[in-house]
Amino acid sequence: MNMDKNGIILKIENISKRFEGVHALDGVSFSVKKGQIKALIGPNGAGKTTMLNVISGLVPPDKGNIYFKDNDITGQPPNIIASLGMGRTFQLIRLFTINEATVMDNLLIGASLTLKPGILKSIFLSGRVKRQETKLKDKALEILNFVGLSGKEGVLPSALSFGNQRLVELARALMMDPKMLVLDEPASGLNDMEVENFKGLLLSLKDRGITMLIVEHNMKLVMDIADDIVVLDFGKKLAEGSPKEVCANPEVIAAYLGTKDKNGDGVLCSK
Amino acid sequence: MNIMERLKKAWWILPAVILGIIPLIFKEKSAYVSGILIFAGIYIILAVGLDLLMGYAGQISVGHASFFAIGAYSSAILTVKYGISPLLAMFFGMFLSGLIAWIIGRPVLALKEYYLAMATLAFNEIVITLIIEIEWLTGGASGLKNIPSFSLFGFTMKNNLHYYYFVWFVVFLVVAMTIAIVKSPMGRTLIAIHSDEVAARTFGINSTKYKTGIFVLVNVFASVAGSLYAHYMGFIAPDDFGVSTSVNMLVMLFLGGFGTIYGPAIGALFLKILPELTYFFQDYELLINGVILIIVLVFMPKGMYGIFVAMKRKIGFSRE
Amino acid sequence: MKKFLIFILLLLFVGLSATNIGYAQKPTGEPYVIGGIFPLTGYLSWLGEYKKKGSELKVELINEADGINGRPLKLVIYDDQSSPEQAAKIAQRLISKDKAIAMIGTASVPISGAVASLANKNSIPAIIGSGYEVNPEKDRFVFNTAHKTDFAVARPFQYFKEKGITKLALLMPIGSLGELGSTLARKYAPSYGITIVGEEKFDVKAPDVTAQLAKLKTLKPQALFSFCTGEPAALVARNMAQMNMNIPVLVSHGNANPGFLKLVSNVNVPIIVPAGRAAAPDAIPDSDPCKKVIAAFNKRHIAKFNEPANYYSAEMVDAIAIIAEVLKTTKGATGEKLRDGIENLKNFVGMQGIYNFSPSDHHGTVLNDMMVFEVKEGKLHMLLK
Amino acid sequence: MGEYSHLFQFFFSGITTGSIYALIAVSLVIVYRVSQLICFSQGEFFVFGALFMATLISKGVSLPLAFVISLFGSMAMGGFLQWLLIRRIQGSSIGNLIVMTIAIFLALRGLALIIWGRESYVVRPFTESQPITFMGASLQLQVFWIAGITVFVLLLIWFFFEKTMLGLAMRACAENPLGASLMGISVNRAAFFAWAWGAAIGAIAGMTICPLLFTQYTSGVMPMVKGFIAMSIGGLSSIMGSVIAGLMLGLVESYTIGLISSKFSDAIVFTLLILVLLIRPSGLFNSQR
Repeated sequence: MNMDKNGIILKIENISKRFEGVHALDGVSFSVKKGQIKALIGPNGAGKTTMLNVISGLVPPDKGNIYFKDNDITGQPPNIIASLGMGRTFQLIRLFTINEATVMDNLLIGASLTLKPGILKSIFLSGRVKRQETKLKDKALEILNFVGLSGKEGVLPSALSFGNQRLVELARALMMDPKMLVLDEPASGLNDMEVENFKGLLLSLKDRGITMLIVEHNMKLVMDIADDIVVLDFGKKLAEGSPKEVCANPEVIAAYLGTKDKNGDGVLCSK
Repeated sequence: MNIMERLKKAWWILPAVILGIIPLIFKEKSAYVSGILIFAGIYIILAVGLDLLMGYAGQISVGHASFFAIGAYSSAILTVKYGISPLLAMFFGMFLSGLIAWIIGRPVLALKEYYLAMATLAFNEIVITLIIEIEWLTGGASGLKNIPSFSLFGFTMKNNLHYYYFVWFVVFLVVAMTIAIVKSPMGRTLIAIHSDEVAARTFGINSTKYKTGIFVLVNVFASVAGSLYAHYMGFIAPDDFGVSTSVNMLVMLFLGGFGTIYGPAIGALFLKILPELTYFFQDYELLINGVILIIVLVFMPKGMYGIFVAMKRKIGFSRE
Repeated sequence: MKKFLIFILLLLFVGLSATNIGYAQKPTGEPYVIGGIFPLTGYLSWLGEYKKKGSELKVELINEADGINGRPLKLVIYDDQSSPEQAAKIAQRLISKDKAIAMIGTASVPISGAVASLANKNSIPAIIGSGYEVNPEKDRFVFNTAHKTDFAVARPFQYFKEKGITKLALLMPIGSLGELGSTLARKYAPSYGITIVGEEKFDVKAPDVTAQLAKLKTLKPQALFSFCTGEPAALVARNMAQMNMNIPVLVSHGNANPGFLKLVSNVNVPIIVPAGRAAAPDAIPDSDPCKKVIAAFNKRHIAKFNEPANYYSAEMVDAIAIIAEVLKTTKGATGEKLRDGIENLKNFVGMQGIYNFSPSDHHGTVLNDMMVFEVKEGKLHMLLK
Repeated sequence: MGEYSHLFQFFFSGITTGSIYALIAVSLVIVYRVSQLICFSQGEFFVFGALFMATLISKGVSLPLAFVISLFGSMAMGGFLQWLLIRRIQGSSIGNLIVMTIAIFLALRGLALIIWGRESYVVRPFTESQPITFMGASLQLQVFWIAGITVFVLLLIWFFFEKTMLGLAMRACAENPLGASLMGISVNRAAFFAWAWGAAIGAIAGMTICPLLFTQYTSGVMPMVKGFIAMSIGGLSSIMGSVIAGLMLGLVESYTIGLISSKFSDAIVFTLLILVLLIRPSGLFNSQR
């Protein structure tokens, strides 16, 4: 294996996954290059979220292999995969809310890999832990500032708007200094302005060298930012290529839309 | 660091002073009062540990008394049958409890919610059955008697006052350790696991390891409580370590305030003092205790500690 | 919230003002306080009630008769909830808060163990009534008015020997009583020519014991020994009847009370119950000195509670009578003096027998104070004289 | 042949206890299905049903009438408790719900102590006759009543959940509370009926089983704990599963006692439960997931 040399950070090989007899994924292969934004699209039930769950280790695949940064991560638990530098967000927001955990608490939990919490450590080395934490708090403030949530660190997540909760999720994932971000429908439920804002954030993250794999239904967003697109349908890979290539693929249009609009042009590529 | 912060850090001074002078206030009745407070202290250790496990890590246990029993019986058996010193026996109990917790923790904590509740309940029953059946070692259902008083470096605790100060010293130690954990990144990690274990794992949190670790720690606490209990009582029997004791601890947790550490301590104190006040109701005692608990649960969802916090806020000591 | 606080305050107020219930007072002077530790709730609660009633009445009678040298007795009763821990707390409370000079009560071995531990530590005599075997060397301050559990096994075995029963099966409840029964059966079987053919255990809360009985039935025993009290004993007998096991079943000495007789009223299996005289006063001869004591007490007991005293209440009545007797002659009721007084008490006629205490015997009664009865048509019939 | 009669007796013994466990497990499952709550006070409905019926009979009321009165009384009690208490804390954490039902348990037990005192009550079997003997093993007739009533209750539940509007609504609530409330089905109303039903079935269990037992105010704990085990093995929400698990549990217990050891039978049963939970965390008979 020599992914690094080819500039490939994530390689998916022939992944299959069945749920109670239904093929959620059926022999899917693709790879993600370092620094690019790759989008994973497809109709509902195409297996996109399952793909992300397999990649981040929440669901073990039945067949196939996954390599991340030259490591075989097939079937590894999510915490190991995360420790290699993969962060993710969820389609349905999953912030930590128990015991009045604040936005800052959520961000600091995101930094668990740096903090390496431990029972004995927290009892006997409380001073050192405190100093480390102070540093991370500064970093958290910086990140909150970056996503546009400065001043919200002491707020309970439930008190934030839906759009802002999405931003907290992103900020929390950034706390782990990810090499790669896996984002599951980050723009769903956001209004147009928030989508624009989010787009800006993602592009500036790309500038910072963070690779991204995005599942998204908002095609305008996908077409604007994706370098590369993979199309899934019924668990199979239908097409792969640049936004333009994918747009032009009649199979994709047929499968993805079922119907075409009046001009014979898919809504997929309205621009 | 300003004065307010310094004061907040010294949370323990006021209760320590109060507890320190209680025996002086009650004078001739001090043996009685300290006797109750010794039991209360022992249960605070148990309740605070259970809160760390349930209120923070989110792992339900309806069998917390099982490790209380293991600690008590380790101490009792080693001192009575093998003549080992109480302190060593206590350490052995801690080690044994930790080991058992570590072995069963991994598989059992993979269970969720009610299934976990049932498994812990079953474990409690198994421990009790074993204690009853391994009669040659444990004294069976009749119990073990003549357990020697606790002694530390040659000093034997002869009366209630000695025990009182010693038990409460341990209580403060346990509470301080628990607070240190809760306030540290470890506490947040537990909250994350409680809140959403799957999400927590995607941030590199090895939830199995942390759950098992906390399970081991709180059961070591429970074991210490058991040792203190055995040496103070001088006599132990399986009757006091059954599921009903575990259920009592749950009640302390929710009465005092779930997930607040101080709350369960208040709950334990309250529940150990309440019977002293409702004795007079005789047959009505059970009903009254049940009704009080219902009222607290319905009207004070955050427990007794919730009232305390609300009152503090009203006077102006806002949090943070 | 406010309402709740008011409720709590009210509760405390009522609680604190309603002080001790359960003693009558006529003589003046500083009362002697005796602490009563009874299981009024929990799984032993049915026992506790008998003990409470009997001891309350006894104190009432003593105070009616001008107390002890003009000073009244005062009985302070608390509920141990059938739990050793609670019993220990109560004992502590009685000793340090209520300043009790002696304690009575308890109904199980573990609870007695907890109370004994505190009695010894504080040098306050405790006269208990349970299967707890008192070892006077270690339990310096503990006495037991219940007959030695040994008697409850040895005496019926004597009857078995007379009847030529040599093959005995054990069906023991899980718990302290069952353990004792099993140990004692093995201890006494050889001396009465009895072979134990098999042993099974059962949970006292189980709804059915036919599985255990079926297993024992295959061993063809001539009698069954199930050392349990109340509901489980009745269940064993009922299941035996169901399975046509028509051999005598020996149950514990705790069963000689109207409650149990009612439970087994329609069970056709010979049930053998060892018990003290108080359980069946009609069955004992008039020449017995205890009969008068029992009859006198029962008269009042029936008048007050509509039922005669029984084996359990008798233990506590005797305990109070013993304390009262010793107090009459003891100047300054310290724990040590009381203990010595009890240890020197000889030929004291109680309801349970004639007590002869000594520094090496804290039970005071003898084997022949235990009677053996058979349950027939809801009544007890004496088998051994 | 007589040599092997004890093997049949183990079977009958297992069926007797198993049918008891099954009936109680069903009453627990009913409450769980609708309000996602394991009711720690279920044993008290058992006690109230049995003792209330025993009292009525001793006052000269005929058995069937006493049964019906006691049944409706318990139903009302269950509904009332839901309306008064459970409704107010619906949606809080599992621990909170458990402790609330424990509080109800304490209060009800205290109430039972005040009403019925400490003595045990005996109720005569529904049909008075000699036990049935088969191959030298005997079975009490009451077991047929228990089995029959269990089947009847199961049919009733099936009819209720499958054929009536209210039942379908309750099922909808159980499967998707949020969706159900969006569809205009009141989760509260469904929970109210679930509690009424649960209490009624708990009481039926108590009334049917009490002729085999000696019932007093503390008698509720054993059946409840065994009911928990049966329902956990059955998968918490499966009614048929809990019935089968209950019977299995009874048989395992009696054969353990008969063939292995009566000393450790409880430990063995509880270990079995833990193993089942570990190997199939959602129960043996749960088809979902």
